[in-house]
Amino acid sequence: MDHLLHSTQLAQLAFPEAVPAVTMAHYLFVSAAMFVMGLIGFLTRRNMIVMFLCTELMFQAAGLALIAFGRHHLGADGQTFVIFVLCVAAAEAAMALALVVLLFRHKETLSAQAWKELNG
Amino acid sequence: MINTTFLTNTLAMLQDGHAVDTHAPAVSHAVSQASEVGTGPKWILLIIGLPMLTTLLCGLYAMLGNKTKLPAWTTVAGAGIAFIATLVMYMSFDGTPYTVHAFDWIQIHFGEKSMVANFSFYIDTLTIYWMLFVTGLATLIALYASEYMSHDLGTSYCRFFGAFGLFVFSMACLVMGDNLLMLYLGWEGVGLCSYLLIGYFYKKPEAVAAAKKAFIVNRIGDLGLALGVYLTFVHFGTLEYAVLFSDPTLLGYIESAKVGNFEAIPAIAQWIPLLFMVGAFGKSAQFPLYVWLPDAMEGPTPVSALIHAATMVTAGVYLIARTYPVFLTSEHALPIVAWVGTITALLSATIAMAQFDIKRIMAYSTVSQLGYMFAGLGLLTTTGAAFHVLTHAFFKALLFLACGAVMHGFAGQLDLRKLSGVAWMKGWGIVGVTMLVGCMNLAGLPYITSGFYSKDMILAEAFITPGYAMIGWILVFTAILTAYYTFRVYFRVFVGPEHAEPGDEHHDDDHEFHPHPPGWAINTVLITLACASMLAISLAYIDKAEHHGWAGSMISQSTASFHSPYAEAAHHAHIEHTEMHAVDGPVGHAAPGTVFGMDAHTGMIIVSGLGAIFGVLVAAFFHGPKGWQGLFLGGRTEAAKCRMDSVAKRFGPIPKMAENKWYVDEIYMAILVTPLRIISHIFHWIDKLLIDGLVNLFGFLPRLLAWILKPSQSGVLQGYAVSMAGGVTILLLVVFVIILQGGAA
Amino acid sequence: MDTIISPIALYLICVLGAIGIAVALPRRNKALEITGGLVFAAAIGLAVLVLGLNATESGQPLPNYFFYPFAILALGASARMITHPRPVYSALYFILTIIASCGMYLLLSAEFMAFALVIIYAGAILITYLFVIMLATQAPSSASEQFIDETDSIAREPVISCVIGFVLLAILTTAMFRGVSDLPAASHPELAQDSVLLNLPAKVERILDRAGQLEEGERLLRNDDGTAAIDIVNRTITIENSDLHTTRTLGPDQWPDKLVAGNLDRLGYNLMHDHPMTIEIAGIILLMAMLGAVVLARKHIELEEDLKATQARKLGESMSGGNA
Amino acid sequence: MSPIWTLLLIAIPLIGALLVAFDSEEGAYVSAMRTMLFTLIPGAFMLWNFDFSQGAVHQGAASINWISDLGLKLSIGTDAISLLLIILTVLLGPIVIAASKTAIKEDRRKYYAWLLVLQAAMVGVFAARDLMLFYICFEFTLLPMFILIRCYGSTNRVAASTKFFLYTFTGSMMTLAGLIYVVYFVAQQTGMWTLDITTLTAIAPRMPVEHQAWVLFAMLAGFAVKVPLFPFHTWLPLAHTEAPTAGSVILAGVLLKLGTYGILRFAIPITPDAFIQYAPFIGVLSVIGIIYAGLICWVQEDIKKLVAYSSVSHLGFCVLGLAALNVSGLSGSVLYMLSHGLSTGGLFLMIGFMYERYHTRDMRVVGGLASKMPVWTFFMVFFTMASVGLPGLNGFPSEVLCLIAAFQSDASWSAAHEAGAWGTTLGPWFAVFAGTGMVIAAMYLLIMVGKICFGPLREPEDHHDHEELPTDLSRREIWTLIPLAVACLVFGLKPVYLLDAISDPINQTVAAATSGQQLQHPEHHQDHALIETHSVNNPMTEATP
Repeated sequence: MDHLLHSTQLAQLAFPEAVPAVTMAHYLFVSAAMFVMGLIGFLTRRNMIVMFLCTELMFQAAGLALIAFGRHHLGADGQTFVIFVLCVAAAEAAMALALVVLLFRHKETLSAQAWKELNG
Repeated sequence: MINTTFLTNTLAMLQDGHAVDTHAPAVSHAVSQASEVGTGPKWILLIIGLPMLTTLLCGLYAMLGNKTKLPAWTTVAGAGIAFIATLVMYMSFDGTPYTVHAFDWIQIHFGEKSMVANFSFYIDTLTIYWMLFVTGLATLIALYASEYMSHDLGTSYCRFFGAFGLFVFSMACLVMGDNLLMLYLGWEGVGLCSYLLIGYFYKKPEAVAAAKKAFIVNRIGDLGLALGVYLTFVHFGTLEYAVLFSDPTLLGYIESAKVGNFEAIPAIAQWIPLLFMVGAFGKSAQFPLYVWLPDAMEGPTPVSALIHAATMVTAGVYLIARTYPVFLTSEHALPIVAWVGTITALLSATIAMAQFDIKRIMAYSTVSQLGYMFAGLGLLTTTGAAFHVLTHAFFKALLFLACGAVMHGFAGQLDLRKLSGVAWMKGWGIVGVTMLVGCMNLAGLPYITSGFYSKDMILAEAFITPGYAMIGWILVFTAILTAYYTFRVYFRVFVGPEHAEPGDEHHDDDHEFHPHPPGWAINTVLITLACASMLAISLAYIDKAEHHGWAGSMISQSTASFHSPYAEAAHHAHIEHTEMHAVDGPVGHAAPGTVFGMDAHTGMIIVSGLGAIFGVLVAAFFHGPKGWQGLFLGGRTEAAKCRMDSVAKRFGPIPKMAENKWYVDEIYMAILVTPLRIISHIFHWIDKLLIDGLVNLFGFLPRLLAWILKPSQSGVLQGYAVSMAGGVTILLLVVFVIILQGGAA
Repeated sequence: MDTIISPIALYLICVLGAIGIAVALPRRNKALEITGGLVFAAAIGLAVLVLGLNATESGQPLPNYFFYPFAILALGASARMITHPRPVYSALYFILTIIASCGMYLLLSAEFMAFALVIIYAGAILITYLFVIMLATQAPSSASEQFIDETDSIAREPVISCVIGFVLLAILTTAMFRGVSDLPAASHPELAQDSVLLNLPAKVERILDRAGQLEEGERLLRNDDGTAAIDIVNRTITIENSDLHTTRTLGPDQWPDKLVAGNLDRLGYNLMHDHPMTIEIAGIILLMAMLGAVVLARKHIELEEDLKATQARKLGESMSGGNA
Repeated sequence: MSPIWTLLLIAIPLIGALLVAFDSEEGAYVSAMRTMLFTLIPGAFMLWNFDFSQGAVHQGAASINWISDLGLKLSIGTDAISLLLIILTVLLGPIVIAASKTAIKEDRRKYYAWLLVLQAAMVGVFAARDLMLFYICFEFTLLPMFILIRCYGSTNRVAASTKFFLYTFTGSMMTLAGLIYVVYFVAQQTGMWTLDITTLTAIAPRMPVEHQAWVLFAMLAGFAVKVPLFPFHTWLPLAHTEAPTAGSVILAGVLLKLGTYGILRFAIPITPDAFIQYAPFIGVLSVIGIIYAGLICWVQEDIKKLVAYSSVSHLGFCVLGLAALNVSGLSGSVLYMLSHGLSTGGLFLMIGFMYERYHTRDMRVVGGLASKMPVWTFFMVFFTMASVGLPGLNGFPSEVLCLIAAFQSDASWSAAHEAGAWGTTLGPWFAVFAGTGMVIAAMYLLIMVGKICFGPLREPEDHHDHEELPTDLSRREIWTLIPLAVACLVFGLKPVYLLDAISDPINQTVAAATSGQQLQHPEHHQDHALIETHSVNNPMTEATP
């Protein structure tokens, strides 16, 4: 319990010391796993909305890695970049969902399979 | 010059153990003439130009839609003037040949050498000799045709006479050209005209087929001639007679040929005459290539008379006579010529015996007589051959034209079983008489016919020249057959009970058929020719002592002149020639040249004369009508039946086979044409499937590759995503492995 | 890397995870999904276990214990998100993932980002997603309650994708764990933490004021370049009296406790001072995205000619009215 | 001779093409015809101003620098051979236009425009003195022809045009590779990049023989396909059969000659030693082609295909003459290039006129036209005879020369044993076997005439006389044919004009090609090549204004 407090204090108060690289590696492992998860989802799911969700998941993974690195270097750049990632994610979500709506109007289905005009 | 060659020849003769003759031998002739070839007057070109002019005029008439006989008269006039010009040329000829240059044709120069073939003409006695009867007969036959062809005036009429004039032009080029390419030009030209004229009735499929056959078979021969010409140029470096016959190389060859030393002559030079020979066989319808001539009878009769009896078919004889020096250089050429001629004569005579179409009979007799001429050439007597060409030209033209008159009068009827006693019908007397004259000449009745003399020369030569007696006997036998089938025609068609069935050209069936007898033009021509073939006898007696007659005297002044040593020997043995005997010596030419112990000529006169009479009598017995018309032997009372029918049965299938020409056409079809056609089909399929298939295969490979790779472009977003992710993964894997290696190292 | 995780374990984890996900992805017979889930859970468990054990016995400083539940939650939720056949549930599981990662942000003392994430993602974006999902999927009628159309119910090429994915994971993690140990540590952390104060003189002055360190007419001395005249290392602050033109220096003992550069200060300063242009670009991107979304998603309504004409006239009148 | 005429010959058709393209659909024919007739004027001037006494000199030479660093120039100039070929092209121009007046009914503008462009390209090929220009024009002849076949051909035109384009294009790609290697080699030798053909042909023979062999094969890959030589001929019957009449005429008349022209201009001078080494091989191919294609003609039922195969067979003679590599052979070959276009072009015109009336080319369906179309039959027989090689017509002299060349080419057959000037590449057997081609040609062509012209009249059942065409040839069609017929006669009766005209360049080519044989040492060879360069260059510089 005190660990939690300690950590919150860490968050609030000045930084006692940099998080060692090995510790950060744990976070990186998680972010890599999340990223791969998103990738697999993107590759396997047919529903366009889910595919976009998966891209968001990959954004998240990237964000986590950024934060972790920033924490390691005691810089704020990591978080700054997460902000931009958020912007891009938001923009992408807006466009993507608009597209989904458009496409759905055309084919009455969300399956990405339905769009294969490039079929050779 | 003359002396040196004379000496060399004397030596050659002595070595060979032959008599040296007083007048210079052939070679020296060649030399002397070639060395001093002058240029002649330009008006000679009239002989060439006029026929061409008539052709152009006929074309003009055709364009103007002329419907009169104008083309005929134009052609007659053109040929006639050409004939007169030829006569003038003959009169004004002073023994030394000359050339007349029209214009340059083909000339190319490589280095210091050059190949020259000009449009120019070489005039010597041989040329004049040939041109005389070519132009003369052309005139007469044009006159004849003016009436004969009158049933289709208009475009076709113009077409006929246009081709006619073109033929005379080409024949003149053939005979008068001063180089081998000009000869080839004429050679092909007459081939073309024969093609056009045989196919004159182009609506008849058989006429078209015959024309095609004639041209193609001739082309086979022409290939031989062409190769011979090229080879001549390649070997001797010239195409012009004047240069060729005075070419030292050629003279050297002839020298060594005289002494029988053929090893000294390169094989290539010996090939040339063999190739020429093939050409001659094609054009003159000799054995392997004779098949086109009988079919050529599909053409109008004047054409058959002029082209396929009198003039064009003798082109082969002319070729060999013209290039006789070249022929002398070959060991085998002349013997082959002799034997081929003999075989042809016999073969076609047997076929002629069994035919019923009188024009075809005449055609085969033409082939047979040409065989005689070739045998004569092969037997080293150009004189005999040339003389036979002349006489044959007259009487065979006569025979054809008479047959043509019958055909014309009886609506194309030619079957001797359906005609009888034509000579006794009203208005047909002249035809009957002239036909009789022609038949006698062809049969060679002794002393009263020119055909007899010319044939006799050749026959005698066969016995004079050692080793050729066999040929002699075959030819004698053939002469008997000739007499038989000739008079078979006469006895069947022209005498006996009057009977006539119209031919297939008779269409109006409403009223019964009236034969219309020939008009003045045809009769005039027939009479003229009959007289000519009779008068030709006298030619045999003009300076007989020196050269066996006028023909001989003409030939002897030309390059064709070759006095076979045997002939000389026999000749001088015959007329007692004292200073000859001095040189003559014991070395015998008494051994050759005797028939039943008599001198060859006398023997032949007797033998062939008797043979001819015997043949006539046989014909009379089997085909002649009762009474004196059948010489009191024949018993034929109606047109279709005769004694021969029963006799023929005895022979089993042989008459049938002979009637079917011994199936030669069928054999050719089976062993040549059909396989070739099959090969062509095979090639066609190879081309379609194999070669084009390979090409298409190469074209198909990329398509195949694309087809294999196509599914990868599924068009599904995730498909591309998968490949992209996989690519990235593999890339990372590779990079990572490389890093690992680097770390290890 | 062995200090972090043993390669064998790592690759075992990857294989297990691959199998698990591949099996658990939506397919015809639902029975397998459970097993797949179990296998994947085993993979996560193994991963956490190995990571933790390795860390403890190698005496390395552990991350906060709370890291592990958050990690498990995040991974599990994301796995469920990609394996759940119904999009709505996927979206919800994604929210769960986000919240879990927010926890990790907190542990990484990025509290602002953590809450921003919750607000923007879970609040805004995911709600949009849910809207679109409801908009785009036909409402399931009572008859086909359990019906899921095969677009969602069957994954495409699960095996190859999982292989690719986890091979990628193996490579990435291996590379990270090899390289991470020799990453440069942050230099002068204490310098880093408060150096931003130099650039925030107003904030320093205010804190001094609140702490009552300033008397009348006194203010924080500024250097020539406008930075606050404070010495981070020796923790001294120079103050000048603007009336008397005298200066005095506060020692470390008088350093106010509140005078620290918080995370938010540093983030804001960094954002505004180091990446102004990027912010502009981000703004433009968002604007464009909005326009694009509007253009793409609007329905085309066919108007008759006269209707168009009336529309145009109205528009013109209104504009002229506006001008007048 | 000033280069302006040549430039005009290239420019006028191009301008005309623009005018036609923007002309009205009806006026297209007239303006195209007008343009072609205009081109006759500079053509006549070229012929008039050409100094035949030095026919080997490239007269009217001019060149524009393009990329001087790479030695890229656009330079033109004509010697006797190219002049004659240009004249042939210019002569055929109006004829093909006139031939397609009634044949082409829709989309006339495109048709005539491309025809004019093709004309310009062909003149450009013959006039080019620079590799770049030559190759550009050489390739550019493909496109218009492709479009003519593709858009105006008969039923199977798509396949035909595709095959034509791809086949010839693939070949000429290899040619390009070979030529580029030559340029590279020359650049290595001289240290400067040049594409001037004269220089290239002067320096390139220094290549070692095995390199020459590769270059030769590369060049043959393009040229032999164009000719076409035996195994590479399958595109030709298809293209000929499907092409419109004008296309066939141009194809037979000029485009096929690009191949032989290329061999004469590039293969022989650039790689003489290899050519001499492989000439027997080429000769064998051509002889096979002569006989093989001839026999195939025999069994064709499609008359146009028959004539197409016959031109494969005929071009065999042309290549045989080249392979003989002696004066008579090359002369005969050049003569063949000129004459084959006339006779075969004439035949294609005849077939086209018949096709316009009967809409079939199957000799089983239509035949015996002599009774219905006498004038047509006359010309048909005339051109057939010209194609058979009847003496007095154009086919004969060239055929004779090619065969004599094949004979000569084995010097041991002459009594006087001439030196290698007669060439030693072929032998009598080539001539003998090629000679059988004469017989076969007579066979199939006469059978063709016999079927199509003579015999009882055969017509398609649904045939009704053409509304805008008379039963027999119309006046326009006759006037289309008369120039060809006259040319056939002139070539047949006075080939000496042509032979004299081309004797200089051909003697030089032969001398340059065979010189390598007499000289043993390569360095002598090089010196010799240099001497050749000067001897060729100097008069050219004089001739250049």
